[in-house]
Amino acid sequence: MQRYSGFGLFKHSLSHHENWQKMWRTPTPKKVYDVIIVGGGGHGLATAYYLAKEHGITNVAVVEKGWLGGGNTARNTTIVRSNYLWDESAHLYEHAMKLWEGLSQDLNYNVMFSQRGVYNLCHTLQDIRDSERRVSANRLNGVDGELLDAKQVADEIPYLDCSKNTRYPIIGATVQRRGGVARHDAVAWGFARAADALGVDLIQQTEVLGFRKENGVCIGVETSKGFIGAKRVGVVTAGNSGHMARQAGFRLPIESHPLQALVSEPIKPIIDSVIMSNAVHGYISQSDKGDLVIGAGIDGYNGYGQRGSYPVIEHTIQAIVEMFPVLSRVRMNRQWGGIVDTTPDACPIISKTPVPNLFFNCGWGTGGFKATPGSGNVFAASLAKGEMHPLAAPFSIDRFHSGALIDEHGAAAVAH
Amino acid sequence: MSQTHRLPNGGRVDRSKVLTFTFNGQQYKGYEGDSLAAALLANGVDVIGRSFKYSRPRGIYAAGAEEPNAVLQIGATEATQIPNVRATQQALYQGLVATSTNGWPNVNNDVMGILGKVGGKLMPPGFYYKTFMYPQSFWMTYEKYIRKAAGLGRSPTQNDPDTYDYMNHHCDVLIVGAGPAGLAAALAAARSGARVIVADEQEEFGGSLLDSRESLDGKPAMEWVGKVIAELKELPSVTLLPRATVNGYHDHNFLTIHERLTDHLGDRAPIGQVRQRIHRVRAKRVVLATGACERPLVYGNNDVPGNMLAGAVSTYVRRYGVAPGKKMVLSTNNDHAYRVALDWLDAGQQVVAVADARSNPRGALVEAARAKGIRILTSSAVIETRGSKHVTGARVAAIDLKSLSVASPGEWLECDLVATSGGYSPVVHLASHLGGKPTWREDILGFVPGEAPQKRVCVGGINGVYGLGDSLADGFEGGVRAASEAGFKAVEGVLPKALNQLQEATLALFHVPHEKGTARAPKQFVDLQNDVTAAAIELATREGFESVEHVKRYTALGFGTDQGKLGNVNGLAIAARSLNVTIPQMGTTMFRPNYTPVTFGAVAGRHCGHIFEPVRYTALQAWHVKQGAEFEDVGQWKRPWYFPRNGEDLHAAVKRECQAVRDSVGILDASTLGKIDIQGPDAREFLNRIYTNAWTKLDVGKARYGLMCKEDGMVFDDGVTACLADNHFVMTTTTGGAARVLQWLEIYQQTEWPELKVYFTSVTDHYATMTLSGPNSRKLLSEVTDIDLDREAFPFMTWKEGLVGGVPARVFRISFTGELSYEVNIQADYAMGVLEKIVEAGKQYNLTPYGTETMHVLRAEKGFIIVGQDTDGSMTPDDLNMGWCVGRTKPFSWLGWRGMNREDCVRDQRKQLVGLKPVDPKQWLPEGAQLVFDPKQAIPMTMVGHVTSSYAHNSLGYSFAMGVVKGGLKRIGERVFSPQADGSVIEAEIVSSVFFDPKGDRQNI
Amino acid sequence: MLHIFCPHCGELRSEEEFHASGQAHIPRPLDPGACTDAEWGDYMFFRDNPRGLHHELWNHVAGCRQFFNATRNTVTYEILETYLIGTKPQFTEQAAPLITTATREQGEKV
Amino acid sequence: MTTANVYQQRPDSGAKAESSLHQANLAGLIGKGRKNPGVRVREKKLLGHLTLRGDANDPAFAAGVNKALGLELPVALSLVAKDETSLQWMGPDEWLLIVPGGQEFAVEQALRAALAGLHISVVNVSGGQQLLELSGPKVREVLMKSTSYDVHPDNFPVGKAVGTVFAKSQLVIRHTAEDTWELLIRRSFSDYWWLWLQDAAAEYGLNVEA
Repeated sequence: MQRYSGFGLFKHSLSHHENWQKMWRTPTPKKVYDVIIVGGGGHGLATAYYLAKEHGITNVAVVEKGWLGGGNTARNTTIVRSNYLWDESAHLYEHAMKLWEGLSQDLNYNVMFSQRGVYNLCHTLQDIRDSERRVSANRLNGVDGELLDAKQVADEIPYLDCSKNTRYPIIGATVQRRGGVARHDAVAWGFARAADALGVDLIQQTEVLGFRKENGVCIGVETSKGFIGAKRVGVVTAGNSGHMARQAGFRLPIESHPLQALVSEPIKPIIDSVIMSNAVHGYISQSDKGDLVIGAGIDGYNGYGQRGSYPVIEHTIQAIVEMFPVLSRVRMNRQWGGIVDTTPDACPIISKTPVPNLFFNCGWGTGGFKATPGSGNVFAASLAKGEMHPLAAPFSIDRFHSGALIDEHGAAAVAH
Repeated sequence: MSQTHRLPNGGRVDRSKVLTFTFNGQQYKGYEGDSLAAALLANGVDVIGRSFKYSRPRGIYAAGAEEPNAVLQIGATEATQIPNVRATQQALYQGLVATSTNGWPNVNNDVMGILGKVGGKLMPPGFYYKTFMYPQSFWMTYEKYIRKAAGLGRSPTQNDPDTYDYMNHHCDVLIVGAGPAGLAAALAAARSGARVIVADEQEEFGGSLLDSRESLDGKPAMEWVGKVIAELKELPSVTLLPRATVNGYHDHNFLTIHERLTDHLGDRAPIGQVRQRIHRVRAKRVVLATGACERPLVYGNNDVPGNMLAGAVSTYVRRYGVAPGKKMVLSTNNDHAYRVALDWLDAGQQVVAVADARSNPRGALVEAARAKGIRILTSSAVIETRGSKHVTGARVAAIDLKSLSVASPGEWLECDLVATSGGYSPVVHLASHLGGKPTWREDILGFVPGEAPQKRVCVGGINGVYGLGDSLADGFEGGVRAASEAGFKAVEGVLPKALNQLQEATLALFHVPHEKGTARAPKQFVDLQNDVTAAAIELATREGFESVEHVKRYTALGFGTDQGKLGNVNGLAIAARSLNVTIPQMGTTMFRPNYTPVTFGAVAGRHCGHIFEPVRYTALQAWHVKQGAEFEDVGQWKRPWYFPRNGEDLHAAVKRECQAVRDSVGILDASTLGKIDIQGPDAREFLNRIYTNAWTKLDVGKARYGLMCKEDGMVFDDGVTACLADNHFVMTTTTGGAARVLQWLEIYQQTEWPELKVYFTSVTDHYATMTLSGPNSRKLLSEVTDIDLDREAFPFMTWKEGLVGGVPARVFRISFTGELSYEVNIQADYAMGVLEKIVEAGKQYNLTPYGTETMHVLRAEKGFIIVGQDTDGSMTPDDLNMGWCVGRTKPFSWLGWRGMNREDCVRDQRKQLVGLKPVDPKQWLPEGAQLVFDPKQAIPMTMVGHVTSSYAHNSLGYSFAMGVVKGGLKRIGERVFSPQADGSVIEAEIVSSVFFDPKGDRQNI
Repeated sequence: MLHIFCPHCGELRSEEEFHASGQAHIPRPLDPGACTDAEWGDYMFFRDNPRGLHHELWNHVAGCRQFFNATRNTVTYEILETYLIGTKPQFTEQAAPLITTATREQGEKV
Repeated sequence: MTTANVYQQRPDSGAKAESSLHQANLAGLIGKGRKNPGVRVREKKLLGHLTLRGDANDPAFAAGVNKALGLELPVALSLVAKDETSLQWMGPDEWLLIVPGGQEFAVEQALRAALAGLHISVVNVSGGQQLLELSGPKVREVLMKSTSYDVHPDNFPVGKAVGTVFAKSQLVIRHTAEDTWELLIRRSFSDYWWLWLQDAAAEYGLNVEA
């Protein structure tokens, strides 16, 4: 692998950048691999990378129907945090957070992980209770977190309307200072380049159409370019997981919904951190390019169209203007949608399936990006050993039968 | 000198109305009817900004929505700042203040420009991915400077003084674009009687006819436009929206239009007027007449001010009477661009030469130019230009198309304007918002709309129909089709005649070669706003980015505020060539709303500030305010939280309120609780299925508490339901759960058990509910009611009807505080009068209003739960120690029964609700705090539960809490610990959750 | 924003008036007690989630407050039909080839 | 066996009564505002409102309603009226009956008598809602700002009544005369709607009428 550095950049500038190498090869698929990863998004590429790097399994293919990092990796609002309530989630996301913290150096690719802090605003007394509960759990789990009062919030977040006469006055916030944002495309490309360098075949423009089974055991995938054999197959296809499960002959507790996001035109820095509010339903950060990156809510219906309905955009912008009235005259540039695979407990499924040797990693819903390295890391370990990594084990499909849900939804339940 | 570049006559500006404006601190003059860009050009302003990455000087390049450079900061005051306004789309008004968005100390002498020159080479696409990585901790520092340098304009730092709103429309035909095709379509559709909306982004209707040389029926084309507008204005079913950009084409023919009502009038909207409005349109049929957008050729130093789109030059000359130069060189690959040469001559300026990449052009406009003696260099193109802050020359050379190389050294021509035209791209954005992939047409070298399920018709330029006569006909036919598909009978119409001129095909040239090769040639910009060069695109493909989305993302091509309107096709062509594939094989990226940027405030509409979301009040709100209540948000309701007196804080007030209730009597507004009237012969059976406990034996006149679970066995609401008659019940729900519970009942009745005869009607708003609670509540109530309150006559958990304060009331004897309590329900219209009478009578009992906080404390002292505070969607009734409320022998498998018997729900060591008593009675356990058995263990600790409710100030005299603890019910008497953020540890004893009056004597006093 | 034909009101209405309530035709097991945990989990949580035709439950919350079913394509978002609770869809995945012509015949109704 | 508990809920006389907009003091605004306003508002308060449920397909039900009220059951999205009484379709098995204030108890009894033996429900909801009448040349514009329902007379003729979204909540709109419309507003939301209407109608002028 050609190493990247400031000096390298200078050297290449002397030859007018005519000698840069390809970031990854365009290989022809082999007949059989040790492991096939279906889905070349961030999670799939990370899985391939860690299989090769940490488990020495390099006879690996990532099969992607479109282009690398072209699904939710390319469409999310890039927030990274690990301040989850339940132990199982907190440990998984914190595992990811630790990997994020050295990822650019590990991959020799600047993923621009920027620990600007993630704030969750509290507007009601129940918000405060829930926040204390979460921050307290985070602290005892070794995850950083603070609960701020209204004055601290006003001091730390300029232009946030902290006055008492708003519809839902802000009465506090939690902050995870190690949280932040990263450059989404770079994450996919960084993992892809590093995986390729370790020998992983990245096979783009190849759709997986089904799974071949022998005696009920998965032995490979049928693709638009023919059959490819594999000892183990890991499916990491986010919004399309339900569809892939159907191809494999079972169902998942997953529904795919549109999730929308939008950006403003680029403006000079005004929002320095990530600010989220569940009560007014909006969250915002500002990219290094200057765009305000704004996340909208999930649409209520199932949808694979990578677009949602306009009222969701309206509500989100209303929320942003309510939080930051000074942004009213700033303009929205572009909106888009992703397909999020939601589970009943808002936690992922990292699991064996009814088909031996076929593993699924899905159900990340609206929160997958932040887990990318951690998800890939534990899934790689599970695929390598054929047994689920301890951090992944609680996220088995079985929990929807036994009742052992990890209810990140319920933890935010509001009723009085 | 003022307006140095204004032509002595011509244009659609009103020269009698002189407007003064300011750019970068200097005052200039323009005319009414000018765009800001036109006025700047009229004053000879060259450099209007600095480029994003290399800080190169940039000038006005285009005349419309595609402008990449002239992106300015507008606003005369801090509160009215608008970032990133395209000068080409901003009408000039008196007093307009504009500044450049980049450049220090100013745009003409920018320090960053030097850095750009030196460092530019170090900034190939993606350079930031390849560097700034070491040492790890430095990224945030690097990033700080990157962020400062990025961004265009700035946000205001004061609140917007303007208002915005929406308007919803439903029409038969929405016509997008009021150029020739759109207007013809509008005529056809409107004459049929259909409801028609015509929206156009420009200041006035006419589209390409606003600066056209062409005539219709022998008269200037704009005369026809005037007649059409006049006719349309007369029709009541037609809505005309100029200054209104259709920005998004959403599912099921829902489109959004961004109308700018006052942006042409001044810095802010005149008092009482709305600045901008979003029209939300549902159209039976949509006619897309969005036209085509000229694209430039890509050549060396094509960004130096004085390089302009050919069509834009015509616009400035003909529409605004402005000549952005004197000596022009035109570089083209098509016929249509020759009109700029003719316009330029007509304006009395000099055409130095036309470089035509075609070998033998013979179209009508070409011949007209030839006839005027214009020098035409065939098989040639402008290879590069020179000039630092303005073009001083262009090198024209012969090019070999097959090898895409330079065939001759060419010659440097002196000029101050290089007009460029690389053909036309149909404006397919809206047509593609729903994912319909545009199709490449080799004959017109452009993408046209692909197949899509939407009910729409595309007419004119968007279809690649460019001739004026053809475009009118196409538009009219499209209008007829749209109207008839929407159910209207079209009326015949005669269209004006346009001259049919011979027009030859455009040549497939996008990227003009340079003898040094792309990587070493002077920068050839593809996307001017994002400083994306041809070399960058080639580099991206060299590095393995083969998908168009990859190329775009790696180079930032098309990611600007212009969304790549000029550069996308050129970028595709360069990438395709570099990868040795065709343009259609390369494909296009997705088009997403918005077509042009939309003000956040406009999208938010009126839903801001005090009407951001509904606020719900009870009938007694005015009284609460008079009593000085502090309010708590509960769902959409504002509920009195506590009633401070004489400057009390929350704790003092709550302590006093608690004591008043325990000692005498208090009054609570309980109107917000959900109330559902249930009638029907199967009402009882329905309750049996929906509640966890049994309802078969509840007699008329009695009430019972019930828990509701979802199918998973987890508690999701609770409340008291009373039997009013054999087939008649009234259910109460939590405040926040009211709507949810009604939905819950409906979905099961309508979809699961339609055979059960039962109806549900919300009566939450109908009744106001006042709760009198405390040992003196009976005495007090007896003074204002005719109901027999004797404890035998009116026992606990029953209800009675009678007069309270002279008003018919239904009174429930139920208690949430543990004290003797009466809930008085009154038709809400009369509640205030009744309250006043109770308050008057209550004076002698120190009747004390109390809020939600005191209510929470008092119920917690009794161990009563609050769903949503003591539960979180993962608690079964048994977890709450409420197994007494579970009908284990009910015949029907009620909602929740199966779920709560799943493997994980019946295991040992589930978290169970218990009381917690801090060992130090003064210590308060924060609500939400996590609990451990061993506070000395290392992190990560094993957490065993958390505090759900906790009250230091109460009627007990010591701090207490409720919480959930693993296996807690078997651990009564044991200790738990709560490690705090400051390192301290609070120790608490696990106790019964009933702290007060465990036998329940007081409610029966 | 979707445009949905409410079979009770007899009109097309904007999506804002409705609430999507998930997959339709999931009957509650008649004897939940006889279900295994797995069967009960399937009933509660496991869904078809198809990429294509989806039969789903909607509630006209702002209008007549009635639930009804719709057959909708989850990729194109086209609604092929809406129909009353207790009735069967006309369009199913098996009958998918008929979709385009049938939709057109239904005209402006859906 | 009693099927339902029905009682006179309205006091005889003399009791203080407050409509849901009492707090907004509409009475104090009467006669103020600009000449020829685009929108005029009038409260139709303290009327009797009853929600009636039953089986529309059962001829006995329709006959009983007719017997009690002298009105035919209205079909979907319409209302029928006689004198001060109106009956509006709310859903396939639901109607809203509005009668002069004070008559609701007697009317409910009459309905129950006429429908005895049928599975029905009658609920007094008078305290929870009221009508707000809007009239004037700009009412339609204000409605267009507030609801995504098509209020053009082609689609929304006089006599039609629909439940729909309104601002960020839901209500029923009734078209009663060419330039006259009624909003059925819920008590707890009325403050919000009043603020909304004032804001949305500001550019046209909004006057309060007695």
